[in-house]
Amino acid sequence: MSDLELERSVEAILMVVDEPVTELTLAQVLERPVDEITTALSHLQEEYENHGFELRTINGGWRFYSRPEYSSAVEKFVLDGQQSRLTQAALETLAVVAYRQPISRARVSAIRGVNVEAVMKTLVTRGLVEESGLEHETGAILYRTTSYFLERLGLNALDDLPALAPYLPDLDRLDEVLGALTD
Amino acid sequence: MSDLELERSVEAILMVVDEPVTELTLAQVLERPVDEITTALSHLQEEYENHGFELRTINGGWRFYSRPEYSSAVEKFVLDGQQSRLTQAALETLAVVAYRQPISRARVSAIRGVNVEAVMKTLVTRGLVEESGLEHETGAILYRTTSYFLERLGLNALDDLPALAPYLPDLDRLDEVLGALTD
Amino acid sequence: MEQVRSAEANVKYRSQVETASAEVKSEVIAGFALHLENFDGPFDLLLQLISRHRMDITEIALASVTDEFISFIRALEESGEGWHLDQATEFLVVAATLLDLKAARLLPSGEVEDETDLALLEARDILFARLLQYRAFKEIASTFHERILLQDKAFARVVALDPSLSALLPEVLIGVGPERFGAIAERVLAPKVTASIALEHLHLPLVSVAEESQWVVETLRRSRSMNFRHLVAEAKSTLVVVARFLALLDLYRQGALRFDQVHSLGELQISWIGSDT
Repeated sequence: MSDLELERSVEAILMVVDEPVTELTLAQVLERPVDEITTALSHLQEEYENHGFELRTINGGWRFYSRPEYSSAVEKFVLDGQQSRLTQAALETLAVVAYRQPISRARVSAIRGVNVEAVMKTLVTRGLVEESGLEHETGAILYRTTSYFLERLGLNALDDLPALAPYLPDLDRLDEVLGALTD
Repeated sequence: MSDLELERSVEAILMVVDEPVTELTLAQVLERPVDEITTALSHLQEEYENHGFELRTINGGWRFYSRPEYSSAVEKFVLDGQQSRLTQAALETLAVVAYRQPISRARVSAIRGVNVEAVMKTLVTRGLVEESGLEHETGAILYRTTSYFLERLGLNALDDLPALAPYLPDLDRLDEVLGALTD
Repeated sequence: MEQVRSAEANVKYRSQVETASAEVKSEVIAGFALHLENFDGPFDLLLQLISRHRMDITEIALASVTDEFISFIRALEESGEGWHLDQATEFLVVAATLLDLKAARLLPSGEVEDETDLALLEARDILFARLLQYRAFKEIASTFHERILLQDKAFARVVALDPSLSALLPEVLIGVGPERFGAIAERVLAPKVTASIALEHLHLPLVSVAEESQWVVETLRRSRSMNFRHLVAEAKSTLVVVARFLALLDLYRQGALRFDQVHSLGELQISWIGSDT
């Protein structure tokens, strides 16, 4: 792997990770010495000087951020309200969490038939859903709705959610059966 | 705001979004005409050609992606979302639906020469195909592709589907003839 | 087609072919084994056969392809895997058309009447047109596969909004009331794949034409002659009546019966003229 390829691989990883990544981790994954990773990162930092984003190190980990110079555009975008209404995908995911909580992301994906990673993050960011411990068998993070969710839907308690059609309780047992098969 | 500043602002916004952003939203937030946004985005796309990341527009929305060339490095971080493969039968059925939508199951069967009931169910379960009303004459359920289908194929719109082999357009009439024979 | 792809079918089929035709064994088996694992429907099979003979799809010299297609479906039938009716129909339609085409080529052209010629041309054109259409979609399907593979290699940036920014977010709008929210949950949680076992036939006992035929033969051998009304007098369901009628038609075709009906829609008299054993 050339130095250029190393830099491109580092960029590719940092662009899609949510948590800051340490130089040591990058070195292990890319099978290169730490000092080469350090050189690559500082070279990339320079390269981004004329861009709207930058690489920053926080608590020893690296991550992409918007450049402070363009914060007014970013804030305007966040304030704009374009994002205030939930998308259909977000609504459907929220509905599954509300009626099946606590539930893991994998289980929600299985029910909706699509990957819900991005949507679940949105729901957490919007304060409608929160983490609620780990699933005993798998160690997967469980999610539940928040009191803010109840507030936004105009309900006092989860019990006030409209009852689902009578055939659905059986599906709880189906879920158990399916769960027993796949766990 | 200069063109360069516009591009930097677009970059800064795209770095924080958790969902794809349309050109219209960017135009509203940055108070610039849509065609200037379009120009800025395609200029950025070029600029990233030698980087480990890229800008993609899928189903009308823009966001950052890691470049496929560096997937082996990224995969070590992103283990989630491994998709199971579609069978040849599922791919062929999906292709017929994509190019002939909305289309009934019987019509897809006629084109593929086999019963597609089970395969169509798989495609619906996987969120790639959905029901789209009933055929007027026969009352048969019609099917169409979903926006998730566009996402999975990395397409901006159905119009971006590659052209079918050049000799096929005449077969639209064949469909009618066959339809008349079998109805 | 899953059952066709099964390894047992493959093995079973191999052993039958080996005993059946030793001289063409090696080549034929290799070909068929390949298809048993790969093909998906009659068009797929036909395309594979044509490409194996390196023929253009519009070429009419299909004699050898026809033979192979026919022997293939015969072998499949003998493999004990059985046929689903809809699959068998599709294969038979293609096989029949191919046989027609082959027959037409074997006859001296002068002896073929114009009308038959025309019908054959039509059958051929429709078959080739359908085959062309299928091939186009098959090709496109492979580009779908490549696109999905490529797309799977590009990962989207999916990051949570920085806490300093998420504090700026306006109040979220769920956009629906509790009732509508419940309806969405109901729709999403409802099972999408319903069991595809048809239950209609369970309301009716199964009627076997073969069994009814046996009963009809025994009854007629005993009484020699009988009218249809009496033959079905104690039948418990319409299905039994239909089965006995079908049995009669088959026995008539075999020359075991004579029908006498004086008036149209009148009493149908059946006389046994077949063997007594």
